[in-house]
Amino acid sequence: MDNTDQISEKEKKTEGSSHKIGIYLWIWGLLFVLSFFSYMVDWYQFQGMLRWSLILFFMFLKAGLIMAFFMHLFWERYALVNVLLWPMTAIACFIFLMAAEFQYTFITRMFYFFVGGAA
Amino acid sequence: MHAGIIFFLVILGSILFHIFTPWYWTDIASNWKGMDDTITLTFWVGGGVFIAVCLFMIYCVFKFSYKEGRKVEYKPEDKKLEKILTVATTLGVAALLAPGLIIWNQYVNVPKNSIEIDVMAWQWGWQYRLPGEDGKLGTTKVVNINDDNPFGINMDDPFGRDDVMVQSDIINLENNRPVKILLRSVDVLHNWYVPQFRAKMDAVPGVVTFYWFEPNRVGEYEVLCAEYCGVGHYAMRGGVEVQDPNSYQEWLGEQETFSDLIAMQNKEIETKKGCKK
Amino acid sequence: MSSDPKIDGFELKPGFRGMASDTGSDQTMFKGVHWGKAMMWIFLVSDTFVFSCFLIAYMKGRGSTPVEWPNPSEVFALDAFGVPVPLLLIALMTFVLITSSGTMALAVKYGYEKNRKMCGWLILATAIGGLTFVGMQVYEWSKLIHEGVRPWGNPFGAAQFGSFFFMITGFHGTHVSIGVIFLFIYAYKVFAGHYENGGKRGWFTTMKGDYVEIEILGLYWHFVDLVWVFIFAFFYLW
Amino acid sequence: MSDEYENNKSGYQAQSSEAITGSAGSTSPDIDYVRPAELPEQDLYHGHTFITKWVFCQDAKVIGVQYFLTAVFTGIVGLILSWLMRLQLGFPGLAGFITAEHYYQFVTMHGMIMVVYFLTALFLGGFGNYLIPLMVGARDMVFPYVNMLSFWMFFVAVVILMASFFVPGGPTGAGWTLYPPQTILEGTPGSGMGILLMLVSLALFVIGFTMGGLNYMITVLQARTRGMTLMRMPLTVWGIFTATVLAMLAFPALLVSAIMMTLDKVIGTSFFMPTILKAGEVLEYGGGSPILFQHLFWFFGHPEVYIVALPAFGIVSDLISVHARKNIFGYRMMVWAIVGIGALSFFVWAHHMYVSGMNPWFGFFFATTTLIIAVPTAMKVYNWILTLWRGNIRINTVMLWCLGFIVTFVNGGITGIFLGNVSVDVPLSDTYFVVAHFHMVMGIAPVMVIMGAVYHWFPLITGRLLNETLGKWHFWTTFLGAYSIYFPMHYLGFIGVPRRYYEMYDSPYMTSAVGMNEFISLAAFLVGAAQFFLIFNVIKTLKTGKRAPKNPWKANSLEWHTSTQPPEHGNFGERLPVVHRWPYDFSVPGAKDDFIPQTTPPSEMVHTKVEKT
Repeated sequence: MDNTDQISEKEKKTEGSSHKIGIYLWIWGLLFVLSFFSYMVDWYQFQGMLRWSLILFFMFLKAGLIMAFFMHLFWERYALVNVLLWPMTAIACFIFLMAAEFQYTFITRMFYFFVGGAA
Repeated sequence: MHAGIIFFLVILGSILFHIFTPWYWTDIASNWKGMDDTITLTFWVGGGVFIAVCLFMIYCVFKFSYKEGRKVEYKPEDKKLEKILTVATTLGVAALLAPGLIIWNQYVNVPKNSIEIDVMAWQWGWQYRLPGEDGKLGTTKVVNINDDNPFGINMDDPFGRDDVMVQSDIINLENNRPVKILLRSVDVLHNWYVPQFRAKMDAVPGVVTFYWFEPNRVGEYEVLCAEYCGVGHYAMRGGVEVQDPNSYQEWLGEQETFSDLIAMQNKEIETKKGCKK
Repeated sequence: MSSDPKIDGFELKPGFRGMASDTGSDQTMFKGVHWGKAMMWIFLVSDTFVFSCFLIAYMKGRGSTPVEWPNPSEVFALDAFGVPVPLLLIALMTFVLITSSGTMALAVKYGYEKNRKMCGWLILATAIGGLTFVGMQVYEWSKLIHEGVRPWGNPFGAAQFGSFFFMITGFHGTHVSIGVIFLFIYAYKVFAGHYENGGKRGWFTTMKGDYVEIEILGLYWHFVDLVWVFIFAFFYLW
Repeated sequence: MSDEYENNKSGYQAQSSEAITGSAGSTSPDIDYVRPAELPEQDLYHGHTFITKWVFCQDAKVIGVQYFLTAVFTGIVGLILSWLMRLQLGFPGLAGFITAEHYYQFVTMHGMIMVVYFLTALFLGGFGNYLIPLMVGARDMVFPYVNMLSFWMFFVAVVILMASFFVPGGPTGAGWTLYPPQTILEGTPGSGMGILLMLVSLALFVIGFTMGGLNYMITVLQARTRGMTLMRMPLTVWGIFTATVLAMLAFPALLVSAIMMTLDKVIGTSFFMPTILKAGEVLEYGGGSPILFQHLFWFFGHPEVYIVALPAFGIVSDLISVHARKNIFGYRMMVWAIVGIGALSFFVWAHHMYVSGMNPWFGFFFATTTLIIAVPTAMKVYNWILTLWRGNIRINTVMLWCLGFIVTFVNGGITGIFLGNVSVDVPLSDTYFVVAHFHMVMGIAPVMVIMGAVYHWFPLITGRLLNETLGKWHFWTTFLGAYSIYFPMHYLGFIGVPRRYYEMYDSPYMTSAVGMNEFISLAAFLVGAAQFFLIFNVIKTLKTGKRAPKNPWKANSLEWHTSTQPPEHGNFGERLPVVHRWPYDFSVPGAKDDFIPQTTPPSEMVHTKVEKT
């Protein structure tokens, strides 16, 4: 039983020292700012590649901040991080191929179902 | 001991079955001999591996069956052997993959001089449409389909008017002329498949799919539906008649075009009106 | 947990060398990670696949329809003082959800510091944030339904717009609602002191309660926020 | 604290000082040192009443048996359906009650039951639950309560599935792949209640399985005993573990497609439904994509194949090694092959869709990835037969099933190379070649392993040895029967006979294939009937069978070294075992016996030439 208390005491200390409240507030603020920026993408009606790259950039930045700090992945050991991130390659492959697939379907439909759709 | 013998007989039986089987593929009637050749190649390589592995296993069963106090090899790993086996297998697989990819490349690249055929499928039947003198098929929509427009051709499409319509489940093809089959379904998945041509592709509602082949043997063939399409799936048959160019042209001349159909319908309407008067 | 735990007889190496030695060691692969926390992480990966499949299906559906896709910027606009502001409600929802995510992160921190009061109040704040989000989503749905958007069709364009919208936000909303229920439960548990003095055995488990459960709950809640980031980008901004 | 819990002093997070100075602590010589336990002992809930002990039980072993029996029950239903199908195919018209509707319902239910509710549940739920905690040296699964819920969720899923046989319209008859638009269109058998129940049942199965899968994964990753590194785990655990990872990542796609299809069916969305003309009327659907469903389905479906295959690979490796009295050859390679196959299985799904009308350029990508998988798979086969080489092979029933597995698996694997190679697939897909291929490789081969595993672990579970003579009869009738069903069936595919034909009608294919169809049907009846050997054997053994000595096969892995046999709740009695070596130290030169249990410390084996630990 003594052990229990000791360990949690130790934990408490380390928790306190490495996670100052400041870091959470910082990330919190950053998330608001980034959300505001991605909202601005729509507000100013950017179009085309610029819009896409801005959307994706802000999205990944926000997602990364949430995962890294709010979900503590930044402080986790690599064994866990490694296991969690590898499966995402399967999703990346799925996304990539489905992007090719929807374009193919779209072109086929335009070509065969709409007069002059091939152009 | 008897176990090894039975396993051996199974392998022997498989080989004999393969040699003496009366059931083998139908005589090919299209340009896709490459597919048959790749199958044959895979058969030799794969069959060889199968026989080798099984014979090795049977040998082990004979040679190393349980004897009290037999000296057993203790060798958890053999890096060299494993490496050799990996490399050999990789090479073998690559050798099988290469022809497969080459033929697939031919399969998805349709020759320029091929004639397009619109194959329309429904539960449970087929009908066909050929391009008219302009050499192009008109665009279609499912919602346009009705008795007056059995193929659902878009009325404002200039290419659609001269399309040749074959409202029958039998289509004639010209010998030695590549055809691009454009598959279209109005309800569920179907698949226009003639075993002798080897090629097949699903007909998917909502899109148009394609494949091509070049018939090279005059004759009549049965079309099977090869994608499950409901309770009538097994009975969904059609026919292909491959003809020499002269008879094909003759047949083609007998078919009616979309404008023929429209004209006929207009006449019908007029006669009906006339009757009423 | 933040800092590396102490493991008897095992040297915790940093970085990738640590990854190799942790993976190659006996007993546990994730050193010092609570079973429940590891479970939540794996579950979240699985859930990521669920949402990815939804979003990939959405991409395929939207990309391949020949009918014009409604412009989300206009469909989701809201009149503020007589002026239509694009995506106003969505911006507010994002704001609320991120706020609740921040309070949750602080709740986890105070939980580990065994600050029962702060932890409990912050969880409660998170729950209320979640509830607000769900409420706003209900408003958004009813507004759209009022405008004639249905899962099988809508007046603005492609029928799939409504289908994917209701399905994806509905599925996300379900996650939020489940989260809110658990947030209330855990707020009660924290206030009731289930994690103090060695912990009380919970239901569903024979394990004793510990503040690590707040972190597990936090992981789930942040995940819900994370999904919203992706939905916001792909559904509302695309 | 309730008295139902073990009197355990420490909380979860604490480092129990008792565990630190465990069995092999300070007193043994240095070479036996195994570092102390990181975690305290797990608290277990011990049931006292019949209900908590045998029905809502939290013991993974009981849950495993519950899973096993439920899965076997569905398997028998699947078997009966296959008999009915073969009756129609071999002797059309003989059984007048089998209409085309019925036939397609049988096909659908047979496929779904066998793949999901029989094989997946049996390998992961059954063997996984029973063996994982025992083999990694844990007291139980890490979340016993969730584990129990997992089984009951599965049970409800099975009940709902079976209920669909009795609703108006019967079960769905859309083929086990449930391809839309077919599946939910009027006119397809069971397009009303049948398909809804199927989708609900699948969703419940996924939810239930997720609960179980989390347990299996965390138990393997976080609850191994002292000294049990990942590279000392039996391959059985590796196979089941990797399959579980696949399931956790693949089932979401099934769940999503089931949800979307339910919405299409119930409220009329058009995710998978394009404009459809049915009986002269345009339905109120439009713009959807049937191919999207196929992608989602096979993104689940291909890993699903390996969910069934990988546990079989793992288990058969262990059985071969134990009964050949020789270490598994190339353990490291075997592990990496399992992991590699598992990882690659997420990048090959569309090889089921070469002729589906998807983007034709995908063919190149998927053919390449598919044939890459052939390499690790081939390595596994080599390693199995190299394990036999210079071994000391007991030709008993268990080994016979393993040999049968090798023959059928290699046969089915080779035909897989035909079908994976894109342009070879074109003439063969949707024909009986495919049917023969997947039955051989993921029907017969895994079932061979299941049977072998039953004969192998039966003494552990019940304490009695199954009868060998009956076992051999069972094996030979099953193996020879099954082989003569599926080997000739490939040749029907070469002719071009399409699958899912209720009868051949008046086609030229009818005449050439009729004799073979009759033969195949007769063989199928025989194989099904042969399973009575097993049922009879089990009943006879439970009543009068020979009592098994402790560790009857002289195996090394931990499940045979429990305090009692069959193991009780908590598995290992007072002390958890401490592991010092891999589980394949058979016939080590210099050792007294031809096996060294995993718990034997190095100090007792100083004179032997142990190469790998």
